[in-house]
Amino acid sequence: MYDLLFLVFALPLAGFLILAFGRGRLGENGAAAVGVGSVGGAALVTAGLVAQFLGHPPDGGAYTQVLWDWMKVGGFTPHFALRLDGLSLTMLGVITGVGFMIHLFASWYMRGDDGYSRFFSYMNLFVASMVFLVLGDNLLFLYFGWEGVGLCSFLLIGFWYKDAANGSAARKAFIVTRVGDTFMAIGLFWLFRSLGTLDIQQVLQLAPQAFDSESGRQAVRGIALLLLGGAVGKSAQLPLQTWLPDAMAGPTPVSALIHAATMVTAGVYLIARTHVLFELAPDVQHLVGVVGAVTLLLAGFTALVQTDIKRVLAYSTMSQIGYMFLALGAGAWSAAIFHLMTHAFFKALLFLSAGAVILACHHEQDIRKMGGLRKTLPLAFWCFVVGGGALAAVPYITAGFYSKDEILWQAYAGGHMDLFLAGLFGALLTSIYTTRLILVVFFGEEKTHAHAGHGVSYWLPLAVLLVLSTFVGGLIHPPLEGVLPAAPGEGGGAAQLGIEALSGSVAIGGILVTALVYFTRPRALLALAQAPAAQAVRRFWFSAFGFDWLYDRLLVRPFFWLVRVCSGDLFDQAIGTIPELLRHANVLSTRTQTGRMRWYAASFAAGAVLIVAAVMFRG
Amino acid sequence: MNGIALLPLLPILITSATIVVAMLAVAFRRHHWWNATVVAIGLNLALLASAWLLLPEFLVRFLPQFAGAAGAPVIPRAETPLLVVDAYSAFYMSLVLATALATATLSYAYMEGHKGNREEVYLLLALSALGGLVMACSRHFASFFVGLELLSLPLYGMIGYLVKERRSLEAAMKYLVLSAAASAFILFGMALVYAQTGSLLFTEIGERAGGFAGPDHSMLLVGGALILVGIAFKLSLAPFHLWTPDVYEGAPAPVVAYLSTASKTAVFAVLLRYFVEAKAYRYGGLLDVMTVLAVLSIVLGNVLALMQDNIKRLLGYSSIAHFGYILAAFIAAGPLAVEAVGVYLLTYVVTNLAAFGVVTLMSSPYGEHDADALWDYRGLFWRRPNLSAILTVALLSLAGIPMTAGFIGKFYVFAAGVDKRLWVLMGAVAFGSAIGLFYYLRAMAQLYLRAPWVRKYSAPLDWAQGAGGVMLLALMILMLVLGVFPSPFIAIVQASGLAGQ
Amino acid sequence: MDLVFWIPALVAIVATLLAVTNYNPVHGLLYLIVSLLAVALIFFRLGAPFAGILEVIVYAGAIVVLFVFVVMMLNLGDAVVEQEKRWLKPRVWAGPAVLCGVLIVELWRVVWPAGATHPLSDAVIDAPHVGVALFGPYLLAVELASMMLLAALVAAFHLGRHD
Amino acid sequence: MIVPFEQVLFVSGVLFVLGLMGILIRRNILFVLMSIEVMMNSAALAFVAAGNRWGQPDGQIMFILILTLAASEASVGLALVLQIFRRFKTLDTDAASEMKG
Repeated sequence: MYDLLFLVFALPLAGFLILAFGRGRLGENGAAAVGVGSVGGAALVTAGLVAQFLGHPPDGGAYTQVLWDWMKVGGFTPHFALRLDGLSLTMLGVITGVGFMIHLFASWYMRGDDGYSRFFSYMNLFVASMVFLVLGDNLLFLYFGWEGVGLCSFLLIGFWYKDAANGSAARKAFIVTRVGDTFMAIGLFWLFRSLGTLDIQQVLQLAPQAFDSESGRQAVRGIALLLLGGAVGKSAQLPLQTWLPDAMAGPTPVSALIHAATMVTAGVYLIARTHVLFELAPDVQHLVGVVGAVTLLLAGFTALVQTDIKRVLAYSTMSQIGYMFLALGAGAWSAAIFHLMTHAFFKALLFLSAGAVILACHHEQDIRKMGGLRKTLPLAFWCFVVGGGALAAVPYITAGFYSKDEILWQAYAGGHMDLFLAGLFGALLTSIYTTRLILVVFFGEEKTHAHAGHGVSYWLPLAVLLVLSTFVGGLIHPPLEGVLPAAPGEGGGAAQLGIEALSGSVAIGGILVTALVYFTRPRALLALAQAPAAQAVRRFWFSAFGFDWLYDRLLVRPFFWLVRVCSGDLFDQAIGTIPELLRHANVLSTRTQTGRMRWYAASFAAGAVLIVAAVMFRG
Repeated sequence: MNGIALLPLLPILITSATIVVAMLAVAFRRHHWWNATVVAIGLNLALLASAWLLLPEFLVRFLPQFAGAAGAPVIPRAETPLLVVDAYSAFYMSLVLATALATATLSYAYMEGHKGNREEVYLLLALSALGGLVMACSRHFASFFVGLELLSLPLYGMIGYLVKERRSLEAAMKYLVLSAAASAFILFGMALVYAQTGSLLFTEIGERAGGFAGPDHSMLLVGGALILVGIAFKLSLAPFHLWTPDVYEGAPAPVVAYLSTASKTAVFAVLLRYFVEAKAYRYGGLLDVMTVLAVLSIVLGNVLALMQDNIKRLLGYSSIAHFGYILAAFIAAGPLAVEAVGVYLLTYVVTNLAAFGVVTLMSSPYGEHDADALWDYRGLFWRRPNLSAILTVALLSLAGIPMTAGFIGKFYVFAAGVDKRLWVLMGAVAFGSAIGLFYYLRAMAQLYLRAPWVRKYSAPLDWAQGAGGVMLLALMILMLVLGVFPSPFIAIVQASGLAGQ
Repeated sequence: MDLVFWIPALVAIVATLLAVTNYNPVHGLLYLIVSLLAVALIFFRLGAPFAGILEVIVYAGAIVVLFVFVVMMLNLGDAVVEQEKRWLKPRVWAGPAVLCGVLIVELWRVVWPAGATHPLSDAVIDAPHVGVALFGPYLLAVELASMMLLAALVAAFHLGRHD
Repeated sequence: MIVPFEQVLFVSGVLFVLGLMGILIRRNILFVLMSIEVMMNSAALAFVAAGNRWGQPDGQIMFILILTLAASEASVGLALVLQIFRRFKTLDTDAASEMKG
């Protein structure tokens, strides 16, 4: 079974190639069959791998498949190899399993779109790149996959490229994540210089000794910081978070797959993968937690006041990834990955049902124009209830509770009180904005006429994800023992029960308070909301704490100014002289091509004379 | 000679038989498809035979578990003093034969529209390929010289094949005169070497040359230099390169595909064997001269190509530069150099065949000229996406972009050069690659521009069904496979090392 | 001074110089024949009678005659002589002549180093010797030479066609 | 006493250079082809002389092969001359220089 590992990567790639070279000749059904089928095949293989892995784990907890040696030149032998262990298996399950559901849903969602097969070719390429990212045994290949998913994200955000706004959103996402990627690339170079290898296992083994000196500690701090830069960019954490809300310009299945379930969690994966480096630099690791905590609060406040259904979910994604970073910072590696998995389930569910709502409301995304949809769209409503419950971490019956509670408990047990309190307050914010979203969209008076979708590719993905978002998903425990170090507070007993009770009551309390406010509408509160100060705060929150404005003034405009100043200056001319010289050389040398045979023969004879002379004198 | 002794000569024998049969076939009935098929079948058989010769050596290296299946190897074996068939010659014979086959396929597509006699081109092609085979096996001045001339003589006919076209005739005249002069240089050089050593056999020359010292071996050295002059002409190394663009422009496109690949490959094969077996590597003077030739070729070839608007001339200039790169690897000497040269030639042949193949399919002797202006390729992507894809990959490969064949070749050149600390040469290679990128991309960009005007040249509509189209697609795949998964090909090249190394 | 060698040698050099510089193609060809005959004499002197005879028969007798045929076919008359006079100005030949002079000096230095003299033998290597070698170790070369002639035949047939 | 070997080689060298000069200075392609024949012939002379020096028939065999080449080259070259005269109406090599640059 392990031998088939390469198929997980090869099938989506083949799907991409077929769709790309088919260039729309396949028709919608053909494109759907190829696009969904290839990911489905990959999911099947993954399921087989999971069964095998749980039944008969490979020696040492990891299986390596060497695909081929690229070339052997002297002592230089780069090889392509895939490595499967508990962590990558978990990621594979999420990517192919959730990915398959989203593909299936998309085959319904994208019907009638001009770029139907183009859409699936990008999506397949994305899945292939993401699989490559998590299976690569080498940080270089991880980086290839990293750039590959970035490219697909760019292509898919700008999928409806005829609208200029989508194009600029795509460019923004690309450039902002690129900033992070650059940090990461520098970090990788530095790592390679220090250790002489980018093979992940070797890096993890060599690092403790190699960095066991004062200068070594400085180096590993720098490397970890740079890798964190890459993770922050990809996972939309502070301060590189501004691209994610704009990325919602892409089709909703893209938001579900790339900008909620998989790609944006790649940063979490990267940090977990290189956990040894972060453990060697404790202050950077704590910084990871702080970044997560601040992001989760910031995004939580912002989500409170958003009016676009997808932006609410986008900010919520940001804040949930903040939880994962918080967990990483607290040393709760497994809890972070666990939350990554459950989050993939319920956030994919939420995005897909949001897509169903949007389509039902004729591409309306403003929640103020929706309302009372629970009667016309019962399936979407229940999906939102369960998914929202999981997001708000309703105790015991939802998947999100188990993972979020684990994070909070580990933060508490590890003595990270700052992170713990931030997480707890974030849980309150989460339950409030989630409840607000559901109430506004599905209760109250009906403002538009919605028509529900139908067909197996519509309800099956929703149903599967719905089940996974309940406590069923919480029962799945990723096999991370041996891959990631144990967290400080395993098997907590009574203290853990206390934390559970606390976080559970915070979530329930948030929901109840919000519902109370919504249904009773106390006059005093409404008046308070109308106050100028409150409006200002609302506007401030609505603009996500003004980061876009700040970056525009601080970076974008000065950059454009610099570009204007620099164009046509001395540097440019200095660099321009090289092509100018070459052009002159070209003109001169072209004159030797006279087309006359005698001249050619003369150059021949002259060359011969010179060569004979040179050989005679040189000996 | 008994039957077993003849087995290693099979590729040469089959090719000769093909020539005779093809001549009889033409005499019997002139029919384009039928005559072309006879030659193609013969060349295929010869290719199979030479691949079969190489197989045992390859299996030992790459799939040891199957090594027994290929039977006892019949090579290496010396056939008279003139020829030796070893893995090295089997590799270069296969390369030449495969190129000849590809050329035959392209010629078929090209000659369909030709008004005059179309059949002789295959006959000439097979004769020229025979010359290439002889060169790949030659270890003696007589076979070297006969092989070289057998390679070149039919080329005069092929270059001037379109007798009604002035440019074709002009190209044939230039090539004939200059090539004959180059042959005379080689001959005189051989005579000097023979005069000094008393032997025409490479290995014996190497042995006897060891006994000379000081000014005593100046005749040997100058003889070697004169041979080098002639070879440099055939390989179009600067300053003997001036003929190249003119001949490339005037000759029919499939002939250029052959001229730029097979003929140069065979010449390089014999040069390498001569240098190794006659131990010419020990003469610093010759190596210095070759360094200068390589640097000049790289710089001039790339600079000349910079603003070129004719794609055949552009590829001609680029081939000047590419043989500069190969020479750079060659100068590095040592086992890695033989490997580097082999890999580079392989990737170069595949790439150049694809590039000229596209030019061939775009052209047809219906019109006055081949479709050789870059102008003709503007916006090709919107009319012929498949042809554009092939040309794009070929240009990327020529530029040496990673994941294409050209990258592997260039990587080897660097590996060999850095291994021997040839910094001047490596600097030239890096410089050439950098400016090379400019004109390859410049040509490539033309393919994707929108063309508002009516097209002037077009490939036949059913080109993909034609053998030429299929072959080009195969070449494109080969270019990518070579870039991504080169190890079996590298194993083939490693299997075909020279015994003297 | 071996006059039997040097007289034909000087004749060959002078005749060749005249052949390549003559204005009239037919005169040039006649000088070429003289030069080839002189070289044939040298061959006899060098103990290679077979080569000498082939030189007369094939070079002078066949190849040059081929040239003469072409000259006759093209009907090159006095106009060509006038044209050649105009083309062969010192401005044209001065540069190449200097180049060739340098090359001659170089070759002279190389092939005729001071003091080193290898006398040639009087032994004759006649037709039987050559024949035995030709159809022994050089058998393949003979076969390949026939292929070369075939190639020339096909190429010349195609290029020379009238239509 | 026969001449030293070096002198014969020098004579052949002079003939070779004269042939090369012919290629360099003549515009008429007929003369160019004649010059090529001269060059080939000089190489043949060098081979025969070297064969005598070593007392081997190999030099003469190379001469025969060169002879074959010279004949082949001349026939193809002259066929080309005929065709060129037909298309360009001249034997001037400079007239046939349409391709350049």
